[in-house]
Amino acid sequence: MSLLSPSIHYVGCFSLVLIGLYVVLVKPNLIKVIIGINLMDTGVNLFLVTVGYIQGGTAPIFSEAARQPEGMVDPVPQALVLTAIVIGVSVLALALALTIRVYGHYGTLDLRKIKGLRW
Amino acid sequence: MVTRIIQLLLSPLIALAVGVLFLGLSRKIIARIHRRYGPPLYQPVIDVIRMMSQRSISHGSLFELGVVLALAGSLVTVLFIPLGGTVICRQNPLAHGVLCPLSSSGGLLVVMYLMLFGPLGLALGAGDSANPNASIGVSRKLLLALAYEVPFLLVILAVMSHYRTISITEIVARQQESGWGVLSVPLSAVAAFLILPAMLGIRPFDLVSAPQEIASGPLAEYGGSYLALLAVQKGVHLFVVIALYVDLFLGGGVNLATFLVKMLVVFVAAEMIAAVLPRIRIESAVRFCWKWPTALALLQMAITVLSKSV
Amino acid sequence: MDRNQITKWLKSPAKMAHKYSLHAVYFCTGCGIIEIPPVITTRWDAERFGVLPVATPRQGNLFMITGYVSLKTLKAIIRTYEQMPDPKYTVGFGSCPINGGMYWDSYNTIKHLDRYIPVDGWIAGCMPRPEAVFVGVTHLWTLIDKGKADGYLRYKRYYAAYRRNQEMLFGELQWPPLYPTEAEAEEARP
Amino acid sequence: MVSPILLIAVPLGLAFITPLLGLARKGAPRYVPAVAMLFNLLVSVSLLPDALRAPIVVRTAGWAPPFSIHLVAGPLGLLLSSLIALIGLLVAVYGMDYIREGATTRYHVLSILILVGATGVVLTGDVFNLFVFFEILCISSYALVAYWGDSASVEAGAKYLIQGAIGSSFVLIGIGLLYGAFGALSMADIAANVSSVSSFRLFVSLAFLITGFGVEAAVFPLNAWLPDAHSSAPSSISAILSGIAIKAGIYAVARVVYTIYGAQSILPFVALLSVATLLIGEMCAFSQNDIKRLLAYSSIGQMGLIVFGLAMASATGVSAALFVVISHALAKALLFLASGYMILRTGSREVSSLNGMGTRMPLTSLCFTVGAFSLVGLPPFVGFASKFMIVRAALETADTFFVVLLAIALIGTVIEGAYFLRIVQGLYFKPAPQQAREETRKEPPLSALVPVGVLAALIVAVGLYPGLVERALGAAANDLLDRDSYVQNVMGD
Amino acid sequence: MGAGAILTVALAGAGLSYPLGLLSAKVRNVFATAVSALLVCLVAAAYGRSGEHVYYSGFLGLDLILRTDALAWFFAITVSLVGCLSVVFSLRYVRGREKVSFYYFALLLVNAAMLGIVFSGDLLSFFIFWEVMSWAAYLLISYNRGRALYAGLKYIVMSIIGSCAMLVGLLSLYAAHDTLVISELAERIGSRGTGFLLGVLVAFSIGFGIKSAMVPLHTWLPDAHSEAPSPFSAVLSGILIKMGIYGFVLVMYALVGLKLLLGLRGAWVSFNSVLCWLGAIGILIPTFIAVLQTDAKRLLAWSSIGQIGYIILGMGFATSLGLTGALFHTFNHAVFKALLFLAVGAVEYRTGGVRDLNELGGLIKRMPVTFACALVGGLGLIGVPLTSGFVSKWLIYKTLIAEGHPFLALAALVGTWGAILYVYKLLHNMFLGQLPEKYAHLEAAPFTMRLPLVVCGSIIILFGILPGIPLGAVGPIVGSLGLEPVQATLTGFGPQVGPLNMVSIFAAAALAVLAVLLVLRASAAPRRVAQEDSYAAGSPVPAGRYHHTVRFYDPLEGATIGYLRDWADEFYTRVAGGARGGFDGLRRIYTGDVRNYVMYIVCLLAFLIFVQMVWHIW
Repeated sequence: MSLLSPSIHYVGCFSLVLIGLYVVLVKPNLIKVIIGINLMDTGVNLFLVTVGYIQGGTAPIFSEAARQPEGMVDPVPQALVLTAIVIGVSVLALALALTIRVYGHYGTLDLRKIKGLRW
Repeated sequence: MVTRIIQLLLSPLIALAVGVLFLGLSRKIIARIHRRYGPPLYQPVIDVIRMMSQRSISHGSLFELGVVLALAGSLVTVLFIPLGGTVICRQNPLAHGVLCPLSSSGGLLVVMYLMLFGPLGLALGAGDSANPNASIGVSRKLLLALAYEVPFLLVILAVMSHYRTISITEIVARQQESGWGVLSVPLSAVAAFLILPAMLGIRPFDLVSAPQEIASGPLAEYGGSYLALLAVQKGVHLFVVIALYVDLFLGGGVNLATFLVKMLVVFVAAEMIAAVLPRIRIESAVRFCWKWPTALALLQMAITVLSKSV
Repeated sequence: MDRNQITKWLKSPAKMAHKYSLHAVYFCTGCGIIEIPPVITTRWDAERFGVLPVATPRQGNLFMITGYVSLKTLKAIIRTYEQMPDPKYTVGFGSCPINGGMYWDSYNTIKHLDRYIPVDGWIAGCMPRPEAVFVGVTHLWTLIDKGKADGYLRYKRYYAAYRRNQEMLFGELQWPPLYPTEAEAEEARP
Repeated sequence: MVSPILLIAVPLGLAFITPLLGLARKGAPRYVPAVAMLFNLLVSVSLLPDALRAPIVVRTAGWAPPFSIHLVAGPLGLLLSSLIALIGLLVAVYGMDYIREGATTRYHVLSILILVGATGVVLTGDVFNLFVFFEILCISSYALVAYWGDSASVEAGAKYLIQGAIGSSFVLIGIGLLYGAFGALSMADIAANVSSVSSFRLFVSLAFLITGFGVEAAVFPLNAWLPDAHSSAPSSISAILSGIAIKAGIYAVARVVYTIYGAQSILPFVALLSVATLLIGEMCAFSQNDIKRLLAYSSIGQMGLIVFGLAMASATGVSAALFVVISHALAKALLFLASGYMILRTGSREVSSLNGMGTRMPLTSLCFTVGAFSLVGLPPFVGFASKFMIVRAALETADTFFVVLLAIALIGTVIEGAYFLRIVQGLYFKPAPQQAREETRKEPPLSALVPVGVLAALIVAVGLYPGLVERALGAAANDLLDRDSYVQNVMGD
Repeated sequence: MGAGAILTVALAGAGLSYPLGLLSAKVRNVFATAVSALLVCLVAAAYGRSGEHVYYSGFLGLDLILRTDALAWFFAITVSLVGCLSVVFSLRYVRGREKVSFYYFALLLVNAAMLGIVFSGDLLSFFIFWEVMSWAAYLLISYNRGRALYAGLKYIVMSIIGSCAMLVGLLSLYAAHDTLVISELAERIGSRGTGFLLGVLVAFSIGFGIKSAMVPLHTWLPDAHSEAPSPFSAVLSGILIKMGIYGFVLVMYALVGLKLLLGLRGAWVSFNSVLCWLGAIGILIPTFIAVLQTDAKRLLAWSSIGQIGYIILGMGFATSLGLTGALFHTFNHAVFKALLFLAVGAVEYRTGGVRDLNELGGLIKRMPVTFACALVGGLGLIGVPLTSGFVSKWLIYKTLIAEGHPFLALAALVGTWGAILYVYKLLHNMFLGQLPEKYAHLEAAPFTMRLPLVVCGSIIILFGILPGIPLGAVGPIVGSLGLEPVQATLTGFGPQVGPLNMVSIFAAAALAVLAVLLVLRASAAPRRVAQEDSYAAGSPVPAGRYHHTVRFYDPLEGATIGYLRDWADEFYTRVAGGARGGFDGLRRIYTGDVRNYVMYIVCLLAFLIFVQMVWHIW
């Protein structure tokens, strides 16, 4: 369960985060930025799940008496991820709603032009 | 006590007499140098009597008060200046023949401040006369005072630093013991002599009361008895300045007669220079005073301070 | 000084002092003033008689009007005269102040100065030489001695007349009367 | 004894029944926030004396701390929750009349949610729970910033949201890393084990958490959203954001750094950041022309001061910082609330439009002046006492580094004095703008005057008698600094 | 108990004056006057008392203490006296203006805070009262609006800088010695090194220097003094800047003590000598800048800086003569500067706010009492004998000469000549010369304005002739500060100090004046003439337009105006301007593009990790 163990999961989720970050940093379109944020969110959620995952583990349900807790994946991250997804969705919804209003006011989604507030 | 009262009366009277005499003398000297016959020596007395008999005008009470202040101030100053005599007992110079009634009430600093009364009184009175010529004259007077006061203060400070005292009687006594100030602080003596005409208000520094440009400046509106008193004040002021010079640099006088002789010498020397010089402008006067006399006095003061601290 | 002088001094010092301390206001109206510099400088040295030029009328007691008097100048002359403290003596210098001189037919020149201010003496000539000035001064001395140089007293006594003359020439004067005129005096008397 | 959980549960419940109340009676929702916050205030204050003796630990679902989600109502938590409830109550009273247009019911719901979020943040003992409450706080504030719906507020909301979302992601990554390392979410549990893991891996999680929470705490250079959001929100919300929300952020950062990691050695670095924050905040505020933006930048400056105090890692330093938290919350809430009606009156946010307010709204202006003086740190107002404590703490460290930083920080105070006192001059001594000359004296409604007046009175009272909060401050500072007893208290039995 | 009662009365008076003003203007005026007069009485009654008592225990863990002793009493009587006079003067001055209640509130608050400062027994309450004084004064300086706003802002900003320095200084002392009570600190102060002590003293000096307008920290003063309402200018110049002097005396002598203070010297300079030279520069340059001013109050303001130079010069020498002179001059300057500001205020009040020296003139005819008092004040400022200013200046000169510093003495004496120039310019341009036609029917100043002037003038003359009265109060202070008190007699000094006998000078002067007056009486009575009857080469004088004021000292101005600029102010202004530009540029980091903001966040994260990798900060 070492953090930097050569695990494809970690590479995958962190690349998602980085791609999201790249989009946020580079793309001037507000929608694309929101997509980037969402990509980051997804990456982070994946990461959380991965943290609790055990290769070849089973669901943490004591359905059979023989099952030992050691073989189960950690259930807590999954609970966390559920919460995080809910939060992410609400942020996304709010973001999109705001995007519509921004478009209504500025007639554009180009972040280079949405600079009413600065300095 | 009686000596004291006599002294109190005597020294202003001497100052009055000698001052007025000096005024006449100055006119006579200048006339002779100009190859004129000149007025009689007592001409200022006639002038004063004539002016006293004229009915003067007044612009207000300060106009009158200014004159009183000026003359009274000059007369009081005389009381602080030793006019000859030897000090026998340092603690009580009064009892032993120094003609200086108020030697115990101050010192050089008081004299310097009292010498203010003359110009200040005249300035206030002239200011009240509401004449712009007078105002210009006062402005010049104060500036000239500032100009000569810088070297003069340096001179006085050098003398005070040299003798480590602010009492004039003490300074005079020390000179009579150990040689005149003109020898121990020579550069200061020269500097003081250079600014003497400015302090006396004679040529080339008579720009304050320049009759031809600003209608005699502060005196423009003065006539009659006030002008008479101002003429007397001028004489007393003359006396004070020259007496101070004699006290500071020429060792005062062993008695009144030697003192007056020394004064006469200094005065005639200053007048002879004045007689051959034209009037200079105020800027030039300020520049002159802040150049040579100041440099000399500064040099002397530096020497004094260094030699005392070593 | 002879004994005579001393008794005079003792008797009336003011009068004597006035005699020997004639501080003059030279009113340089015209060419007359050209003769004054020699008078007061080395060549003739008026100072030995106590005659000295002064800067303002407040300080003097001798008023010399040197040259023709135009209308405009007269105003200044009257003003200056009134500013001098009493006692004071006026001397007309040269022929112009006396009767207009060579400007006798000018529309703008005063022919009779003494109609407007009192004049104690005249020095005739066009120009009078410096010697004439000294003659004038010595004459003034005798007048003072005798008490006849009383122009300032006449001015006071007949001020109403003088003022009227002045006003005839200039109309309303810009300065208030020096002495109470008759009208005012009557007003003051209830 | 009431359970601290009610501090969260009751307002949360009230928040959700508010729309229903709105259906029943049209005017009802606007009273709900006030009721909720009054309840919170009473409960927190009544709990405070107990908490000063020992922290109250509340376990949910009957599990012992490492496994359950639990609340730790220590002195610090309850002190802050009292402050939150106090400011919340006053703002709620203010909001009754101030919010007239728009979706008022939703405003009131969201305003409760912000406060609940903040209360949760300061009371929770669980890292993920901290995150969740944090998100409640953030999301409701995104929405409230955009409340007016004009271009500025919508833009500010969107920008705030983007930065906040990035911050949340970072926090989540940090939590993930922590969980990966310790397999636990309880702060006390992690704190107990923190030295057992190699330092670099931990540091990465620390960095993520600091950065993530730092966005809300407005530490330089994470504070770009703040001036936009604070200036565009309704003034009541600005007061909450400035008075409470960023304090919650700073609380989170402090908890993470002190309690979880015990990372005292990075504090000099934080101190540098804090002084940079302070200077940049004050400098930007100095050249501002928009009153609310100016106040927002000034908040950044004050945050710098708070972080500076915290970074000293001494009991006096931390209690000084907490004192600044209190004084700034009071003063800044006062300033935003007072300026709210002034802006409404003039219709302009230009600083110059406040000119001559002293005659048009004398009481409001007086309170504004009190707030401004307090922020500048003039006695006898509370700002003086707090600044005095900061300076005393910095000098007591006897560390040249902190003394030099203090000198720089005091430059910030000077700049602050310059711009605030310029505004005060404008209030009283500059002529009103032309169109407002004829206006007569008219104060805002009572619902605004009362909170503003109460805040001003508190500023003077605490300034004159700092003993009111001093004892709680010491205990709270201890709560933050003393990891061992924190762990012991939570894990204890 | 005395100090507590005084402060209670002062603070309650300030607090009550505002609500009373809302009720009735007349009640408020009577109340304010009564309170300030009561304060004078209370302070006077506290003469000779000494003691300390705690009035507030546990403010931030510290006890606040009130202390009464000779030093405190001396400053307190100065404060309450000038404060009372300015309140009386204000009665007419502010009548009918806006925010009068506020004005009285702030004025009384400033006075109360100053009393608090002098009665403080510990540095924390000292600082608290100091700050209250600062902001109350800031509100009052801004009272006149217009340019006053700039002046007020400049004042308060510099004041905050000074307070910050002071705060650092006093809390360093606290950190080192764990107490802020002055008497306790004085015992423990020696336990740290001289470097620490010097640092603390410098920090305090910045604070006190700014408040007392010591060169080069004076730049707020000319603006503030000239723009404040005149009664408050009197307070500002008379007593508020003296609080800086009080602070200096307190910290240098009462706290640090003479022995340690004199130990603060390097190879070339010592703390004292730096202070002295700053004082000398402060005499010379501001005095001549004052000569060039055309605004009456600005002229007086610059003159205040110059006079503060004298006080600092006297105080810096740490000799009993110098300290006596400095303390006495503090009192004197309070009185005559208050007088002059109030006189200018009276003129300003009657002429409708004119204080441009080129537009006034001849007012002696309309306001003779005001002029006479201003003349006395001006003479005192110059230090003419028979005014109290002479004695204090004489003491200071005497110190300089006795200590062998002729160059400092030169600065002081030349400064006096500069004082003559500006005092005469002030008096002449306002009161003498031709009366302009528009002021021909001006009324004399009202009674409540003349009364303070006359009181001040009488004090100056009285203490000038009998300097022993105030010196009797100064003596114990000097004694309590570890120096030998100067042996003063009622009329001056005995031979051991250097003979000075003011009564004999007075008698001589009176006799001389009498004699001259007799001579004048013997001659013919003068004839009064109108101002138009003036020599102008025979031309009639245009009424009131014949007054020489513009560029009164033209040659001096031409020669010196290039050098006599306020370098310090220019420097500060430039720094402030640069800082503004810098701040404005700095704002640009908030570009408005949210992607940049995200970049900042990411950068911080990356930077944190980078720092850890390179330096292992944790």
